Amino acid sequence: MEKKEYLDLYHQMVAIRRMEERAAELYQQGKIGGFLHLYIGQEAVSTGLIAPRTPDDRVITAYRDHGVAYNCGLSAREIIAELLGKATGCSKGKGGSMHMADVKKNYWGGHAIVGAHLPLAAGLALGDLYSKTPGVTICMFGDGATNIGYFHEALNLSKVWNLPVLWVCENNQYGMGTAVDRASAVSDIRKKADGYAILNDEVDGMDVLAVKEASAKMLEEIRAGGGPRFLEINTYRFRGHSMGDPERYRKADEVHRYQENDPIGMFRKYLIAAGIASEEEIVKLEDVIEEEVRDAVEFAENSPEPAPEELYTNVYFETY
Amino acid sequence: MEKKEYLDLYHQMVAIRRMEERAAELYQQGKIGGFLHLYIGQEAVSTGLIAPRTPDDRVITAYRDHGVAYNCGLSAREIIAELLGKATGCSKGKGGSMHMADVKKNYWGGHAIVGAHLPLAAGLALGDLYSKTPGVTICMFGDGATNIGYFHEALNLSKVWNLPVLWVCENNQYGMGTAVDRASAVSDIRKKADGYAILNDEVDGMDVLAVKEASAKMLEEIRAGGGPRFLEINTYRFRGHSMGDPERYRKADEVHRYQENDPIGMFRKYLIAAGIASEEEIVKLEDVIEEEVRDAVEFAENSPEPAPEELYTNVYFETY
Amino acid sequence: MARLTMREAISQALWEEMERDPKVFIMGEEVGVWGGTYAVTKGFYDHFGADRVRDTPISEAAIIGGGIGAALTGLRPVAELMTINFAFSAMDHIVNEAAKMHYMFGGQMVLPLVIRTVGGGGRQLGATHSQTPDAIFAHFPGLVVVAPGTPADAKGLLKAAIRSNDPVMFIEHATLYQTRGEVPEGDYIVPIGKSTIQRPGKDVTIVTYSKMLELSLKAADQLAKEGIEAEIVDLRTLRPLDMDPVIESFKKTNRAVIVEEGWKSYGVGSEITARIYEEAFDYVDAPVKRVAQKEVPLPYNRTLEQSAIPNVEDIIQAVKEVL
Amino acid sequence: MARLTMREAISQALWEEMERDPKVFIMGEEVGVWGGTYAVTKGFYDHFGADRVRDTPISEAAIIGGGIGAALTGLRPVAELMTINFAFSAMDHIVNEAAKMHYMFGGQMVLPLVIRTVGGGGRQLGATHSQTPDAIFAHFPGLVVVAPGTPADAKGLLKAAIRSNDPVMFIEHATLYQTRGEVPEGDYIVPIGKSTIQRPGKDVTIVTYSKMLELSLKAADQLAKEGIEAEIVDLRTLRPLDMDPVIESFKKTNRAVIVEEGWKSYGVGSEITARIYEEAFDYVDAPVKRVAQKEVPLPYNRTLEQSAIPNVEDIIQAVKEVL
Ligand SMILES: Cc1ncc(C[n+]2csc(CCOP(=O)(O)OP(=O)(O)O)c2C)c(N)n1
Ligand SMILES: Cc1ncc(C[n+]2csc(CCOP(=O)(O)OP(=O)(O)O)c2C)c(N)n1
Ligand SMILES: [Mg+2]
Ligand SMILES: [Mg+2]
Repeated sequence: MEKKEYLDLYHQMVAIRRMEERAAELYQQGKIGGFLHLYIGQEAVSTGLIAPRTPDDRVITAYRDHGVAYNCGLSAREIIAELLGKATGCSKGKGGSMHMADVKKNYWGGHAIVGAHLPLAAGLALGDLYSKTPGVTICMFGDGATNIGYFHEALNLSKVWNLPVLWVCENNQYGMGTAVDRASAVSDIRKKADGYAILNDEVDGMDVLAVKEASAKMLEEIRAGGGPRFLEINTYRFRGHSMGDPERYRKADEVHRYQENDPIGMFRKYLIAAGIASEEEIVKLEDVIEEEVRDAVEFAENSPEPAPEELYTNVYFETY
Repeated sequence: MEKKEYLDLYHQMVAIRRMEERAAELYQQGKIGGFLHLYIGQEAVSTGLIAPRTPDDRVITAYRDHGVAYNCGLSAREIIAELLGKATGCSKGKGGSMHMADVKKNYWGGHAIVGAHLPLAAGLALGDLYSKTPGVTICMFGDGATNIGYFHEALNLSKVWNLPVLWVCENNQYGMGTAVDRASAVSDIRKKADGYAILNDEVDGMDVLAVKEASAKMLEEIRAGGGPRFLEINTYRFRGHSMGDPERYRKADEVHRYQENDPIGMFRKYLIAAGIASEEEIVKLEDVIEEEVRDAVEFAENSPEPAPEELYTNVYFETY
Repeated sequence: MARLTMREAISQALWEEMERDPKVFIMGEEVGVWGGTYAVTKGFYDHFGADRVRDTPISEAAIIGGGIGAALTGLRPVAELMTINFAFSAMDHIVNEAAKMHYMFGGQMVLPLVIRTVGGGGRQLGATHSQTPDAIFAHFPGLVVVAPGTPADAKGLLKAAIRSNDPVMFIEHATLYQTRGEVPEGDYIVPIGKSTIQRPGKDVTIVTYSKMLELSLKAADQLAKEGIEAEIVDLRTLRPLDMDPVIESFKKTNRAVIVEEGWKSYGVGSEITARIYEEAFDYVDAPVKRVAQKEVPLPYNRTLEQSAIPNVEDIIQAVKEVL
Repeated sequence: MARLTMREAISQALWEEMERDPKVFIMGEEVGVWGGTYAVTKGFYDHFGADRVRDTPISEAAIIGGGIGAALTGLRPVAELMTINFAFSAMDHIVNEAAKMHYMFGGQMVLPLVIRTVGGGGRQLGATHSQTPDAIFAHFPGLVVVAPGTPADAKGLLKAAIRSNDPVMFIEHATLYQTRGEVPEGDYIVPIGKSTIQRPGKDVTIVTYSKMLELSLKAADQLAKEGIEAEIVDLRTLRPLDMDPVIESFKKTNRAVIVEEGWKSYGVGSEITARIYEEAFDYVDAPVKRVAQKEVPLPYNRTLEQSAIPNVEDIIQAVKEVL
């Protein structure tokens, strides 16, 4: 791997962290409405996962989607603008935090009904299989999502039809306030894949390089026609489920223990220790990112609201 | 096992077979409407399964439910009457073939939406767990039903809550015209239970004694507080999915191969060979059954239609 | 023009569209080897192959969700729900995903998806299998809901649905498959979102669609013998709803009966009635009447069931009451 | 009488019923340790324990299906769907099982089940999370659909729902939880299936329910300043629907505006409008008006979203149009 690639991973992770921190502030200021689910603590997951994808590969995820959007190549500007509901947002201000997408970048959103996007992912993969196009669909979802029926139907279908899809469970230990073992018959989520005879593996989601490697391997296997794969990525969210979470369900020291394992801090140390980049270089990069996010917030704040007529556009594609 | 018990099993199986044959005729005569799913070929499944249950144990199944109803103690009279839509039917003529029940006999139906009764079964079992009553809920469903999301949610919940429920898959190789491996990621249906860490086993559904034994063992384990169990019962339906099935999906010789393995014929041979009953005794019993079913049809045909006002009763329990 | 059954007309539309456009394919339970539960896709599997006529597991959510995903990639799936009663098992994907994605992502998601399904009662299938809940799907903006009443419309509207870039719920009726009618050959398209006059008249307007069109036509024939000329407006599309022919007819007849098979409360007739009063208040000569299903889950017993579903007599009586 | 918020009133009803009857228990997502997403069940888990306040997996079908099964055994589950938007993921169990089982099995199945859920828009939650689809549930006979608009009604109706032996869909409104009102202490029961006058008046009848009651009351206050006395009928129960107070009021005022938060087409207002004309045709002095949501999936942007939901101004304007 080239130095540039390492730094690019670092860039993405830090940019997501900064964006999310600014998002939290903007939410406190009342500039962001609705639900806001932050990705802080999980940055290595999508960064590592998406790094090896080709432009043909599709990505789809749940409502915890800002980071994934950034990894898919959406700019901080259009992400923050969407959070502020502006016309310049990636979904024109109509989707908000939970519904970001950019079809041109093969990023298929941002979906707010838990687990409902898994059948969609099967369908995206079916599209490539049917059309004999080379893409693999990467579908991310939480541990909690593995308990809903949609998970079952989608995984089963993907195996029966040998669909090119990578199922990725971001196991951050909780679905809202419910710990995995209080909601799931098996705590090793990957074991669920066995029930569909889907080959599976797990990886430490705090280690961006490990995630990248695991992802690359599985994408290759799928691309070779091996059918679906399942990857469990173990991680932790440092903040509440969404803004305003009372967090009665976990102890502060559990959170602190995980925070010591900060995927960004650890990767930063590694970059320096392994001689890939100097502390100075990294600080410079961090400044660049800081400016990127500052600019994005400024851009978003100065962007226009959607025109009132936008209320009525995009209900249908056709005119009847 | 006492001789009486053996003969009782035989009685039940033959009675189901005769009832189903008469039902087919009544359907051809236009006296039964709607869908009619026959249990011919699968008699040993529910007969063996339900034999070891106590009156506290609840039974619930899908639309292929006439045989199960009989095994649960409903009379041929009220079963056939329900098929004819008569007021004397177990559901007062409002349910028909797919919706037979007798709550007093702890038989909870007869459900026509594939897989939808599995969550109901979890709820029935929850009722006993919550109320600390001793019952186990026996929930039967087809191989095809294991592909719908309801299956997943119900099995997961049963394990998380350690519910006293016996999940029973009647694997008759097809869901309508779709062979198991064309619809299910795994052909050994019991393997699905592994995904929920539910202990499981399989048994030959053409052998009523083997089914009974497997059922008794699991019911005991569940009753002892062991939580849910899963039993796959391999069987075959000798007739079409329902009346009017074109049966394009399977070859006649496949059907014939299975028919040679008739669960009734085999059990009959066994009873004689093992010296449990003489051919004569069995023929006499068969005559009794013949008469029982003839009487049931007569009863049903002579029974009154529901009163016109019945259209409006039972919509709500309360008066608002 | 050939006289085809509804089944043949629908089958023909599907066949021709699949021949025309390789992006069109079918997925659903028993659509392939079995040939379709209602035999609509009989012969398709052999001709088009397993890739284009895809038998699915019993997984309604995955059928619709999968159809949405495939549509997003530019394909034109016809995702079949064996009956509309099973649409509730895919409800979230129909109303929360299919109906909203184009809007919610600012127009970038395009879903040329057809959900083919069949509803209706009268066959002793019991409460869970006999529903006509069309109105509840029509409640959701973003979804197109079509329910043809004649073989020609079925062909033309299904072709339009397949060519539309919106998610279309295409609701057939189980007891109409044998109904025959003239069906134009080849590329016959009936525009979505256009109600139409199926029988001209001057004394009363009957507004209806799907199976109840057949009954309304029969009622109109009998009424004609008594000198009452009913004009029948067939809605064909429930959303977007085209009230123009209804209002135009009503302004002429000043009397209306709405006939639907589903339950009366919160049904199709409620909406049409409200709209008539809103749009033609000054033309109302008598209270608009609704003919609909009795408000009970449909029972199995044949006599009871028949007494719950509107029949020709009910329509005739309602017409006489508004005259 | 105490002045409680809607949240407190609902919480109190639940608490008291659980204290009264050990057969009553709660199951749903985040009802326990978290204390309820809307804090309605805060403190319940500690007091009643994990057996009676059961956190479930994210499995909507199993929550409702499990609730049905438990109810069949004689328990009185309050099965919670975190929001009504997730009810579509349990749709089959609500409309095909809960609504039909009592009927379909000839009366032997009894389901004392309450489905507690919450709907409504206006909080920038986007299209999938902001719906008010109450009408579509009310379409199904066999289901009871309740949607209170005041804290007192919420308490009294929830108690009635828990004590009812029918499946009741109890729909709260997310932006009403902070609304305060007088709430009778103790065993206060409001009968299901009874509409009521929430404000007497003589010039116009406003028919509404849930959140829109709050807005209608505000509109009525403003109208009163202009000398227009609106009578407000709160439906409270959408099925079975009690039209008596509506018709009685209408016969006095001869003018009506129906106000609902959901989409207009095939909505609650359609049914009420149709019924008014059917039952009080001779009393109509002006076309009945419907105020409802614009027919679009609700957008995230605050200004756009607000412009799609009915507001006090819309109601005032509609009233003036019917006068
Ligand atoms: C069908 C459905 N049920 C419930 C919810 C409410 N809800 C939103 S997020 C969430 C928890 C999901 O947990 P998980 O899948 O682990 O994802 P995470 O938030 O941890 O990333 C719940 C219950 C929903 N959006 N959709
Ligand atoms: C949700 C749902 N989808 C589809 C159907 C139509 N259907 C009825 S039976 C059946 C096949 C079920 O197969 P299986 O579970 O193996 O049971 P079997 O008929 O073999 O006993 C199908 C698809 C249904 N009733 N419900
Ligand atoms: Mg999680
Ligand atoms: Mg089967």
